[in-house]
Amino acid sequence: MADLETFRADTRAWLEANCPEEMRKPMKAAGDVQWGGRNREFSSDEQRIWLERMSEKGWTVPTWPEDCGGAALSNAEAKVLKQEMRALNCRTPLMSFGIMMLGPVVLEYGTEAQKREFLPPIARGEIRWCQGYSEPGAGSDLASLQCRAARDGDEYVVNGQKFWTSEAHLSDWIFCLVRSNPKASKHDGISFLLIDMDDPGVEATPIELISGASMFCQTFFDDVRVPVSNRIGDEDAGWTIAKKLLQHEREMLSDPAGGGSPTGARKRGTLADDARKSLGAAEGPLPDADLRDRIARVELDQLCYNATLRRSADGAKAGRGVGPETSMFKLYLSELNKRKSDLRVRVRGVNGLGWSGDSFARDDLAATREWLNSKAESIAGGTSEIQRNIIAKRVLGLPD
Amino acid sequence: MADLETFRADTRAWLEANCPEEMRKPMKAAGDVQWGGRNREFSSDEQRIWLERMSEKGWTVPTWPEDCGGAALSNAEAKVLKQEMRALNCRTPLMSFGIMMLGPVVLEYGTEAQKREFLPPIARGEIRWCQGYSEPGAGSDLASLQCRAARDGDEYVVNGQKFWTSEAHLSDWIFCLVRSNPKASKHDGISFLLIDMDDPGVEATPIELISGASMFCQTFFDDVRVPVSNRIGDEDAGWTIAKKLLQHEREMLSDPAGGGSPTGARKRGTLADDARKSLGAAEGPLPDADLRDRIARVELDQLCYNATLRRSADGAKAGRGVGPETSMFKLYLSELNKRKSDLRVRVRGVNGLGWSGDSFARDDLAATREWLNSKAESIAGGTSEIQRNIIAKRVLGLPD
Amino acid sequence: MSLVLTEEQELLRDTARDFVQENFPVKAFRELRDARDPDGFDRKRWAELCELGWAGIPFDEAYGGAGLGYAELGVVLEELGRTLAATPLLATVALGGGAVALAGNETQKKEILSEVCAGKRLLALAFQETLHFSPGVVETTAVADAGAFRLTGTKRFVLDGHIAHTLIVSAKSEKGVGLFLVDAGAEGLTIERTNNVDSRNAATVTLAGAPAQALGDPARGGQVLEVVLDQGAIALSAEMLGGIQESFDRTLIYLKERDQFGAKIGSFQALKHRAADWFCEVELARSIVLQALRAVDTGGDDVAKLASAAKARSSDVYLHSGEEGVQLFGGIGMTDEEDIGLYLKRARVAELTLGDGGYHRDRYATLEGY
Amino acid sequence: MSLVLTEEQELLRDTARDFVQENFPVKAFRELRDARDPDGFDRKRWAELCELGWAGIPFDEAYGGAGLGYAELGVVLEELGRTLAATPLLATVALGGGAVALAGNETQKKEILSEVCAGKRLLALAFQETLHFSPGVVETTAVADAGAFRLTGTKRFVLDGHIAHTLIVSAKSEKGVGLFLVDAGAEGLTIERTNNVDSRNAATVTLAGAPAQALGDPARGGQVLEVVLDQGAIALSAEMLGGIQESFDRTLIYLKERDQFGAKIGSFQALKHRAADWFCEVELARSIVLQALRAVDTGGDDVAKLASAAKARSSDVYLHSGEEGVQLFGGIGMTDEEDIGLYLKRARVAELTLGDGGYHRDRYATLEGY
Repeated sequence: MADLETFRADTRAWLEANCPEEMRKPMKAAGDVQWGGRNREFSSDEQRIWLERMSEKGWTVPTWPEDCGGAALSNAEAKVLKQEMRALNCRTPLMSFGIMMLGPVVLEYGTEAQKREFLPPIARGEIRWCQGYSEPGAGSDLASLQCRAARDGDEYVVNGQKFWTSEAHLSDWIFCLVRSNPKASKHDGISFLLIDMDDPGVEATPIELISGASMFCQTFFDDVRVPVSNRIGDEDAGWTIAKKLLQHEREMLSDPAGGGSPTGARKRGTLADDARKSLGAAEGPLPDADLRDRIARVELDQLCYNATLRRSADGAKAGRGVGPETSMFKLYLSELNKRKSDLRVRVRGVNGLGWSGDSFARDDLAATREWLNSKAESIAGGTSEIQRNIIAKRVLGLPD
Repeated sequence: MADLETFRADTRAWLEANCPEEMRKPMKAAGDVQWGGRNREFSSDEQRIWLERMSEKGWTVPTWPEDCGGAALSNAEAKVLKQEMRALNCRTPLMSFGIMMLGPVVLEYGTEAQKREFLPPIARGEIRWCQGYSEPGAGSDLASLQCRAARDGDEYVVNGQKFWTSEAHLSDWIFCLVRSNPKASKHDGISFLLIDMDDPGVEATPIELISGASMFCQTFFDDVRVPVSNRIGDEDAGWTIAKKLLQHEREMLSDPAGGGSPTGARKRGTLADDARKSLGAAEGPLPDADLRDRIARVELDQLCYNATLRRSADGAKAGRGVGPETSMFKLYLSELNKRKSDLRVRVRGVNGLGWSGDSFARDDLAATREWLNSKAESIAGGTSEIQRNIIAKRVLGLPD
Repeated sequence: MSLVLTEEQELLRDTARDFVQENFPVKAFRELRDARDPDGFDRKRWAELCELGWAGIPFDEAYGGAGLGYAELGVVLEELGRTLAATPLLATVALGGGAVALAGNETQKKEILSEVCAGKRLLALAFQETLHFSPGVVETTAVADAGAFRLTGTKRFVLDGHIAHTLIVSAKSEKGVGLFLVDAGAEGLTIERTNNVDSRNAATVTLAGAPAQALGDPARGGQVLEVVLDQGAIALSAEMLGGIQESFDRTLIYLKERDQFGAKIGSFQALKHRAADWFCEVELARSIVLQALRAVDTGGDDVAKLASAAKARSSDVYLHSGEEGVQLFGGIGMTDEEDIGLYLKRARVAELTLGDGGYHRDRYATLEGY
Repeated sequence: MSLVLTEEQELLRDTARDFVQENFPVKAFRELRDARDPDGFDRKRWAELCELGWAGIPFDEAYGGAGLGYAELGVVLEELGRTLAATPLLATVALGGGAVALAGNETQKKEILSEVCAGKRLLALAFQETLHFSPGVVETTAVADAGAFRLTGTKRFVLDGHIAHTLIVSAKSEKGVGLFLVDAGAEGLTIERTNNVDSRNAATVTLAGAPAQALGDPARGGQVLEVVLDQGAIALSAEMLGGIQESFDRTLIYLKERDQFGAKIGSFQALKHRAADWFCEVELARSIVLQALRAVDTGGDDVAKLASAAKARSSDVYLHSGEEGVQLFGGIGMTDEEDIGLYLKRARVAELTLGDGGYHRDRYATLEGY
């Protein structure tokens, strides 16, 4: 414990000395989040300096081994680092799928050579990764994926397409689930490959969403040659890795503090404030009883959800596992966030109906877009239907 | 049409001459409904006379053939009779499962001898029938019934038990689905038998319900010998009859004017009136916004349901069939009636919580009991889950 | 009046369906949207629609109308709703035309309705001032000025406001709330189109002493407005019914086509049960909308209640249909390329137009006296 | 405070579960009910329960209490709720005892709480006057009379009213709303037991100039009452949580056992999905109840909000659990012989006791200032 306190003091001192003033202010625009990559741009010098200093220290991925770009911190130390960064309002220097998703997989399943090849560039923000799991015909039933990787000596020849590859058009590499053995049963013929998107035959086309945003792509592979050394884990054993990743993704999506839920994370006026404003109502009970009840329901649901999260965290502290209850969090939060986003539109009256143009305030337009985006919460990362299946089977033990 | 008008005039004249004054007043107690049977009792002389006159005329079962106790009226004439009875507020002289359920089956599937044996006593109210379909292990999956009828020469030997035999303890005969061939597939080994409940080995025990009522029995058969001539339809072909009966029952249960839905039929103060009274509220919007919204929802649902019934009737008039949409009516109405019964309790506040005793008004106690009884609406006659299955398959054509 | 279509109405429906599928497919709506068309509707196709006489369906033959009723207008609107067709029919015929027919004097009716029936004049009803539907609030003023009036105030969410030739504006004069005709080119009038999420036309209208004529009796506008808004809500519900039915039908097809886990997803019982419940809702919506349309024609005193019943129902069921549709289409449903999301967007705007479910349940309770 | 049980609390839960399953099984509750027991509870078993110290859980050791808190009281109430045990714990300890602990002067606390802890005195809180929970309405009057008071008025739905030795009655005196002690044998006091659908004890209490002592300061009763009712709602929610969990668990077992169509009905996906959603609701109810119980102990200023959150949740989820339970048990669930219906009945009464979901959502909104 004494060591930890020393570490805390040192950390704070270092952060105070090294985190630029600008990097301690709240982010203002989407560009203030640094995702790294070959073509990365910095919104300011301070952003660049901050990333350089942190990655040099190994603190973009503090728990990773030093030869992988990390600082080999213990979990306790990493937590202290997080706390101290929060205390000083330091921005996260680097966000990425490489850190959140691929890194843990390479650390668990990769060879030493793969770790040293792929992890340091992630830690330094030099390579930006995206994920390639779903396909047009393989959504909820992910294991039915068809993207083919035919073995040809020391290489795989990849043909097929991936759907929902997030920000693929901005990414450098993609980690993919591919079918390496079409004869095996559907779960047993999948491998996990890393593919450079600059390779000939890879093409990413943005998908326009109902909200107008295009953060996802459809990515096509046409005779793309991938060295066998870019496979993580054994051939045909990719499904194990996939399950791990999906579980991990569910956890991310069910944590309102995490990156998964923009709805939960973004801070704005409360629903009641917005309703009062748009109703032009004075103090006292809101004059629209239906709206008032909807707000109370959503707020009470959120309160109960937060209590459940806290109870789960307290349970973990007390040494009780979390396990497949993650599906409960994912299910409940995504349905709740949808209702919340709906309500955020509803409280604005006709100002919540805007799509574009100066006649609407920025906040109003954002609410509309977010409402549409929120519909994906119960689809991405395993639909609500899949979560209910998982709860019924794994938590409640109901028979097949 | 001229004939029909003559018939109408004659009918009215006859009803005016023959329907006792007393039988044109609204019923006051449950005993005012005459169910017939060997041990029938009449609540008044008028009730007896009315039944005698109507059955002599063949008008307890107006469309049945004359040698079956009916008057061989056409459907149009029967409708006129109904209208004229309603116009004079004449009570229904006889209600029974014999008329509503068994009669149509015997008319369609019975031999001439069976028709002449079983139907006239039904028409005269001399024999009261109950139904024996479900069993403790065969509810939604009715075809899995186990009550065994083993052929022994000209007789069947029946062993087993039936559940939900309505008013079996007050009935004389029971019509039963029994398993006549245990080796056939489950739908192909069922026969439809008529059994005299006075026969040795038949015993009916009332089942107490959560509402405290006991209108259903558990009926046991212990080596009961039933002549083969009491079988309606072919041996092992009873499932066809069962399906017909179930469809018929669903229709009855989905018609609020029919006997199926006590909730819909009984007339009382409106929900809003009851709420206003129990809230002690003056005119204007009810001060309990939640209650007010619940009432409006239920009333609007009822309005939409009624419109749908009307549309269906108009469709039938225009020559368009009804078919499996019956399941929609059954499903929606039973769920709606449950909500309505719930609300009827809710509007009373703590006066809706009574079970017995003088501290509660009769209406209040009735509301509580009815609330509990209403829970059966989505179970009896095919659960809501079964109705949804039927709609999905037969109406929407969704695959198995 | 029967709640099923008569033979004539069936014929109208078949004609309408063919015409709409041919001339106003969803594809056409997408093209308008993607081209950021300044009109927001297709003038050529609108003219063809008017040639079929649709703009005159509920109006007297004396004004060039068809002398039919809302039952028939509903048939046409439902078909237009199925393909999300963006036409001025609701604003010009049900709202604007309805107001003129109910409030206008003979001269006004003759002049305006004849041109509406002929497809030569577009109308817009500018009544809403608050962000939430609250038609009783009228702050816009009408000051008498040499036999005419001058109007000052701001109206929001005026459907088809920027394409109308004539605006019908509610305003308060000394005599109470009245309806007033304002020419689209009038001085002191500013019309700003708003780009809504359903890509239909609406506008914010600002009046700064704009010259106006009273539409009929300037003291009776409040009463007329209530009736017009009820008729409008019923007409809109008919359009919404088309969208409800179409989004249900499309999702049902998808459930029968989409394979996952080696089976059609429509074979999964949990989805079957949801589809069954949804089906019930669609059928109930259809029944109440048909009843409400007929009530307008028979002029019963239950129009207001039925208007609230129909609009509350169609608002809730349409939104549910959009949401279930997107959810059951899964990831595909989130893409702009798939049409189902367009129904969700239209459902949202249609819900808030002329009062949402909460508003109409509250109003129904009030009308019922509780 | 952690939202999971401490080791001591787990020990208490295990002991409580054993004791309750042994002494207060559902069967015992049925026997009381079927015998139309005039007390409506089992005095012998209540005495045994008190010997375990449960009646003194939240009270100071100075009065013979255990000096524990609501977290512990909740543990015990949850176990009692699982078997529908009819005990005076809620009325005597949480409501009556809570009022004495908060409002009483030292003498009163010493006298009453000591007897409560020892299981020698039963209390009832007589506050409700309206049919719908509306604790602000106090029409009962308290007139000063020679150092004491005389009370006149009618109180409804007084939990355990007919078995209480001492009633704590809210009434309006010159000084405002106060709480008053009335002896069960007092002149002018009529107590009529009501037979409720859940077969628990409640009574209508009529006071016609009944003699009474002020409980503490007769001017502070209104404030104290609000706090007591919040604590009571939280305690009741804990009991309801037991019923929620038990009805869920029992239904889950039934889903795994019942065969229809050649399969366990729990294998049908539509029922699986409903069970999954229901499970979420149970877990959320548990979380908020645990948080609310702990808030009473830490004395935070969020007790009122959490009380409303917990009671609204448990009211809705318990009723849902009773309804889903009966529906999924099917015909069997409709019979009195099967226990699941008893949970439905208890859910109904518990829902309306101390305010239902609608009341507490409204109150939460008010507390949040909207």
